[in-house]
Amino acid sequence: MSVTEIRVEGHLSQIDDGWSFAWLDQARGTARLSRDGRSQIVLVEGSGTDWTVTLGGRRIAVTVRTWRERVLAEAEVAAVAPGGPLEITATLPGLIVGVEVTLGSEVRQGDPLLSVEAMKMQNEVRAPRDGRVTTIAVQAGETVARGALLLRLD
Amino acid sequence: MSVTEIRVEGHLSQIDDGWSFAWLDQARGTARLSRDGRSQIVLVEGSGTDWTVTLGGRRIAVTVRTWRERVLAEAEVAAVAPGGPLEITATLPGLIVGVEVTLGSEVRQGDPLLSVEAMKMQNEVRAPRDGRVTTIAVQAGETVARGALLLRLD
Amino acid sequence: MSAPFDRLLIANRGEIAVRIIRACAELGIESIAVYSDADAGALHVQMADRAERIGPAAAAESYLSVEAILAAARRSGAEAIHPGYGFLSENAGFAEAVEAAGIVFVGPPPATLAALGDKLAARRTVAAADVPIVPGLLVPLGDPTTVGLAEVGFPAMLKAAAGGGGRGMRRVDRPEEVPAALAAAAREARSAFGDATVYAERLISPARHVEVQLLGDRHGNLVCLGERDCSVQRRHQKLVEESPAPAMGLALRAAMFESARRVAETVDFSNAATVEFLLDDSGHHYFLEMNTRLQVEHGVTELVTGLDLVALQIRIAAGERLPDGVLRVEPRGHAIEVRLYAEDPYDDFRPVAGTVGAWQLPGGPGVRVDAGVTADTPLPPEYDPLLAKLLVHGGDRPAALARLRRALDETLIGGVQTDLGFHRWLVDEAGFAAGEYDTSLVPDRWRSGPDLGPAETALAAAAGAAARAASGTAARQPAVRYDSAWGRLARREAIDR
Amino acid sequence: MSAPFDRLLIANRGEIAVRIIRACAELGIESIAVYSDADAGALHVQMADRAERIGPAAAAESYLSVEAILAAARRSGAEAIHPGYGFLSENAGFAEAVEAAGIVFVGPPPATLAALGDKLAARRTVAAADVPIVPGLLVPLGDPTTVGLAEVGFPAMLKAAAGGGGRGMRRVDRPEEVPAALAAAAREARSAFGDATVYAERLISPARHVEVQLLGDRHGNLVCLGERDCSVQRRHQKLVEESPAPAMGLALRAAMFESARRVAETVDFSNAATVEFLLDDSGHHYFLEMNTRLQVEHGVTELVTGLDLVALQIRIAAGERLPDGVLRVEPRGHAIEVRLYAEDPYDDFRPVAGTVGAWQLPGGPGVRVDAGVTADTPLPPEYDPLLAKLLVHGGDRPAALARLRRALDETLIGGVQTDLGFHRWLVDEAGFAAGEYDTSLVPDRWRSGPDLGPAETALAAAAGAAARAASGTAARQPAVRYDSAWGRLARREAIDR
Repeated sequence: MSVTEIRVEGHLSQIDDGWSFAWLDQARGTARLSRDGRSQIVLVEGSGTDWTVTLGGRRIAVTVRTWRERVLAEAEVAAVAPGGPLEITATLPGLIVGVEVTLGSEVRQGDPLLSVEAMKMQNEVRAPRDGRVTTIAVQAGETVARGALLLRLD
Repeated sequence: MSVTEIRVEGHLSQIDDGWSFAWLDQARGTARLSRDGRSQIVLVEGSGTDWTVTLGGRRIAVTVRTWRERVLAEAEVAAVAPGGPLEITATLPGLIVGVEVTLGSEVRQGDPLLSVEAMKMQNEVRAPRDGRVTTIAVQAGETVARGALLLRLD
Repeated sequence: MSAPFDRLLIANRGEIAVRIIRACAELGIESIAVYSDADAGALHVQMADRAERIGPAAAAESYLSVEAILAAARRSGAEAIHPGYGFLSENAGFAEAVEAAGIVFVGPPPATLAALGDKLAARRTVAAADVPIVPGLLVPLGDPTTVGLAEVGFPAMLKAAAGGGGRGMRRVDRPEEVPAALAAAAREARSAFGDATVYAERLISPARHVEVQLLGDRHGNLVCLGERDCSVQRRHQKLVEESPAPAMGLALRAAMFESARRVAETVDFSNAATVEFLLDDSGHHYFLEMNTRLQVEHGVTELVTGLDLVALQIRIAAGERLPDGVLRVEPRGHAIEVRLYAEDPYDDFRPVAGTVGAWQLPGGPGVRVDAGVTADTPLPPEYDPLLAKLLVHGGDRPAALARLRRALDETLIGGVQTDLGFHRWLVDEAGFAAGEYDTSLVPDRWRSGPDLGPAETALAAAAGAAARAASGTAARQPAVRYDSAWGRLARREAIDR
Repeated sequence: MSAPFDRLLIANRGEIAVRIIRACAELGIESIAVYSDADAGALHVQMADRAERIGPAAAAESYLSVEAILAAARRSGAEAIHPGYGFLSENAGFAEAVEAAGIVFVGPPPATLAALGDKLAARRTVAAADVPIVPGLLVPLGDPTTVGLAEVGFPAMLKAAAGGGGRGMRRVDRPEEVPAALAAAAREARSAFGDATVYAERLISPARHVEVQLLGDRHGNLVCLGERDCSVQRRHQKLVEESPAPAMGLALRAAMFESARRVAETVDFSNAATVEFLLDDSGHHYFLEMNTRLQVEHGVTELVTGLDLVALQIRIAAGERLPDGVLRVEPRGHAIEVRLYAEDPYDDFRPVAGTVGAWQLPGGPGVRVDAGVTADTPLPPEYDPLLAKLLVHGGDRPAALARLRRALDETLIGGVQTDLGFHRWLVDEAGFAAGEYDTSLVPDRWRSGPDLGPAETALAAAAGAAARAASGTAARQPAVRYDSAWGRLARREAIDR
């Protein structure tokens, strides 16, 4: 399974190298997590995209989404958003590596708008709904912070 | 499920009235067995006909078979037995309530031979294989011990 | 030795019911549990020899129903009733009804419960016996309030006369806060205890909360089994207790023990009780109240004395004398208890509902766990969220603390948020580790706990991602290894075993 | 107090490895576990801070491999090695190799291990120090055997000079049995210890097996931490231990302690060791051997003294002095240990293989469990089948016995046959309950245990039948009720919760 986005308590996170994980009692969520010959017992409960990791007695919400699940979740948010102009913002901090549309283009839901390299992965930002590009706020080679405006659809 | 035969460590047994049973952790076999408001935790491991009940640290083999399973198991034993004369013995102590065959009858596998009432249940003893009745050792109204010779097939 | 009773009913639930069931088993007494509909599958019901249903989930109709409990006792032929703590344990009317039914009440005499249940009357009696009380009123706070409160001074604590457990209490810092605080305290007191009487004490701050354990038989023997420091509190309710109290001099200890004995002598005392004091920073102690029942934290005293307080309570109730070994016992080592609650310490210790998942307890030397739940136990929202008490015993306070840290690290509780993380923080908190703390520790030093650190975040991310990758795999089968940073493929490989 | 070492490697497995890991955690020492391929998922590997693989399942290539363990110690940077018991714990060559590698060996000096490892040499040394030894030979049993054995008399015990753990032992009742028994003992001794030397002792019968715990630092302090009765044995191996030993007079105890000290003074002793004696029915004691390591049953002494023997071993190895509190400790109460083995007590205590299923341990006051396994742990056939030790502490022997009974009743172990049922029988066995027993208890009074009784049969039948009827149902959902006798339909109904 290719994991594209991990959020810990809602904040984007990344995984360091070299972790090894094995269930001890999967039904109750106990597992052994090791790195560099050191291991610890952790409690991991949940399924699908939503997990709760208990560390030192603290329950920590972890969301694990594939690219597809993330797009679907974002599309869902966009779908329920009211009509009118829509701002596309950066969901991760990253480097703009490509802009696929020009000012005034008509796009369909799912069309690629931009390519962003973040956390060593190149991600495509796709149109969450049909619309017309009314603003392009970035250009290739530019670094953007999380939440930065990328472009607007009408 | 209708249970017809229970053996504890190979010996026929019966169940007293009024037991109540509920799993606590079925995966690991812990359960609560109650009667008359008193309950105790027991460990019951197994599946199908073969169970191990642990009481006070002692593992006890319990076989729980339906009528059908018992007949099949006995037929299986008979099937692997070598040819020649076959002795039919009482598998439970009981009362002979009927003899369905006469000396010299030719019977087919599965034909009823005798009716025995045991543990408040009336059970039919059926022919484990084809054959001719060469001995009838009991008559209706007679009480027999476990293992007693009932009849012989040739 | 023959059993003190044949059958004993436990008018309680949770860990304390389990504790009493264990004492009964060791004494050769048949134990009768009671349960509400919410508790039919509870651990105390599983462990008792018999169990009697006493009503629906609401405590008022089950664990607080004198009639239901007496009916269960009659049905089961119980010769004695142990009330545990909370619920009806300090209810003089219940104790009277039990004795009127010809059943032994395991606790002090009903009149003693009545005398000490009225905290305001107890203040007057105790003050008359020359025991220092927290400065303040000896009469209810009336109208106008300013007359009484001028003497008390500010800041002050308003307290319910019938109170206990931190309910019906309000801090007031300025005269203008009094009317609203008084109304709130009275309202809470009426709702919790059916009695709106409120009085006022001066706020002692900083203060340590230290209590003395008493045990007396019906033959005039009284023994003081040492003290417990209970200053780690949230909402005026205890989270951690230890004995001996850190940094308490011999003179102060002797003075407190003498005060505790004098308090007991103001009433017809037998069985177990605890005298609670506040200690100010000049080493003065002030009587707070006397609890006429077993405390939650009695195990701390059991660890340092080697005694079984519950067994002794039952023997005393059966009329036995306290043996010499009990009257002359000397404490040994240091014991600490932490209460494991289904509460969110990162959100103001808000109680949480749910079902316990994984339940792995610590073991090995010097560790004791008194639990009321196990894996997969649902937590009924009607009752106190105490899951278990984790107690440790060590040669001295540093050894006990090290053992507590180790035991907390071995404990895994799934399904619900607990206060385990608070306790783990506490062990390494500089003031607590040094024994220098008072009742301000939780509000001032913990507040809502530290933020999630980068190491925990990284670990949580790795565990969550790996769990998802391994969620289709059977337990103990393959391990998932991340050889690459976030975003790459997770490979599965057999672990070398 | 600063940690005695930064990193310590545990050259053992199972419960004793877990015990030492816990001591390290409490001392602030990083623990390094070692494991064979059969133990990659074992509890001690999970609990340690780090783990190093040392070889395949066969003990000779892993836990008994000096090279593999030293390599693991070097890789992990261990400053000290604790050998536990068994395996290499009394191997002088190993201790020497450890010290030669610049690593601290947690135990007596290598020369002391060597001196006491030869049981025959130890008999000579100890006899010379005026300590009573079991009457018998001081030289190997040679050919012709009749010369030596005539002095010893019959019945006699043939024993391996390099022996321990009941191996290489044979009882001989008549001269004509000697040649075969000697051959068998020598063969077993060669196979187990690589040394076929056998000697003979008079058989003391009836005999109690009582041992004295010693602890000494490297500064000349030696303390005797009381005795343990270990007479409940099968195959000359212990099943149950208790302290104090029942019905032992003050004079005998003092004489044994004096003998134990004298034994220790024959060598350069430090760290922990145990001097084993036989007691005959006239109150005489006879030196058997001195074990220069932690005993399985050390927890019994920890419970009555309140000390942490493993922590003290590590501190002594780091050169610390025994504090006054240890040198002057007085035992309190009574402690009993029962060993939970994967063995079938109904079939001559035959070890059994398999995987642990359910694993429910007792809790509450006065109960300690040191476990090496947990639910779902596979039991490698290569090693000792000890699963856990259940220890109890009570105010006196009857209280400890009652607690043990209660704790055993709370224990549930699935998947494999254990000796739990033997221990449960033992608690109520009249002689054991009265403290009147000796090494003949298991062979004479238990044999292969009582037959299955009618109540157990009925319960097993009901549980089996009900389990089958309920085997399709989800846990905690419906209950199955038998309202009728055997043969009728089992009805399923919701339980009232």
